Amino acid sequence: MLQQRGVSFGATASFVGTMRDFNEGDPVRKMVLEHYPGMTERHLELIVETARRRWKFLDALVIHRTGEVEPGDPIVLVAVWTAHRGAAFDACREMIEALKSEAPLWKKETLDDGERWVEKNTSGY
Amino acid sequence: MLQQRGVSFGATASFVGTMRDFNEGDPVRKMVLEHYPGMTERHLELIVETARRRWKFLDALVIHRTGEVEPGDPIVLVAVWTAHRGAAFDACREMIEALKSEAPLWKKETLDDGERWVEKNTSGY
Amino acid sequence: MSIRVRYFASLRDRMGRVEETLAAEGLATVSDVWKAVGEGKPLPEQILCAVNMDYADPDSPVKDGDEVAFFPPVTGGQQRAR
Amino acid sequence: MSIRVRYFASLRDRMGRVEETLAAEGLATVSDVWKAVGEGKPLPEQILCAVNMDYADPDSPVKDGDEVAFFPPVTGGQQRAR
Repeated sequence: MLQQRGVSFGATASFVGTMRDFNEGDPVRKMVLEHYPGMTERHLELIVETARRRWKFLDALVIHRTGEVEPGDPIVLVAVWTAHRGAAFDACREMIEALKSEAPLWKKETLDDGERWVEKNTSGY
Repeated sequence: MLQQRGVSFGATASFVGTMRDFNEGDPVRKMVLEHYPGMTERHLELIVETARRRWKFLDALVIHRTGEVEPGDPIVLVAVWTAHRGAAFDACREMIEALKSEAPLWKKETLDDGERWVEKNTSGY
Repeated sequence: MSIRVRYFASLRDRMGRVEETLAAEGLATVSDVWKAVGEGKPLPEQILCAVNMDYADPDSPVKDGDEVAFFPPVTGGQQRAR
Repeated sequence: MSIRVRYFASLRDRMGRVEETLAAEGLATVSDVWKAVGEGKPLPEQILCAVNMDYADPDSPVKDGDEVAFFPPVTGGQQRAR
């Protein structure tokens, strides 16, 4: 796919967030990703549009999984195609940060002894 | 492949640099990527090792194409797998910058009216 | 003549319902809607709200036909790394 | 009893040869090697050098059996975006 996006871009930066098998000190067996149908999609598009205006990149893709996931499963993909690599890195990073703080998505973890909602998000690092 | 790297990492950042069809105002038909067999490989490994010590990432991959390439072809891939996304982005970016300044690789472009060596590299943005 | 109210994630569990429909009379703001469904208590600061799928404030106006949603802080993206 | 000298990219074109082998006698540093192959001129500042595939300086020592390389600034990675 990367090679079919024309020849005016020179840089592709991408990020994949993957489900880990540990959180807050507890082993996590699986997870359910809940979203708000309609609002979530709109906000993912808004994140792309905001970044596009800021960085003038050529193309971007944001995909977020919903429903049940298991450790090792990819949860989120952000990919950016630009002419310059600085813009690709900056836009990709900004978009994943925006997604985490703005997109209506919630995680419920299944532990060995029950379920729990993830209550807050990591702020980045 | 991303999904088979275990469940202790949560972040994958990658960068692909692609051949563009324009450089310094001229259309570029194709390009030859020359390397110094032995020294180039050693320096790509050194870039990975340096970043691994600095960021403690779990895994990284650097691939650079050599020989003849055409517009749209990927030239370089840097991929980093880590627990935290901040480290993944930082390491990926640092590695591509290091590659551009340190790895013995040279480009010769074929233009409409002849060939030319690319004389200097973009410093980033 | 009605306002649809939806709940998500842990708040849905706490409310014990997915959605409900209120008569619009007397509901001028998001805050009014919350008071109507939340036993008169003020909207907790950490609860987010949306009107017609856009983020809103407690003071945001609501009108007949609107969809109002309440939910906890979002936790999408990469899993917390700890 | 010899030192292998290699050239890359535009410098190879300018030298008109890919590599050559010099007798090691009298060659103590990279700079000496360059003078031997470059008609006695000093090593241009923009030319990079390596000894046994590690980056080196003009003052770096060389010895019998070493491989010395000279090449222009590297231009790998993503193509210049302009």
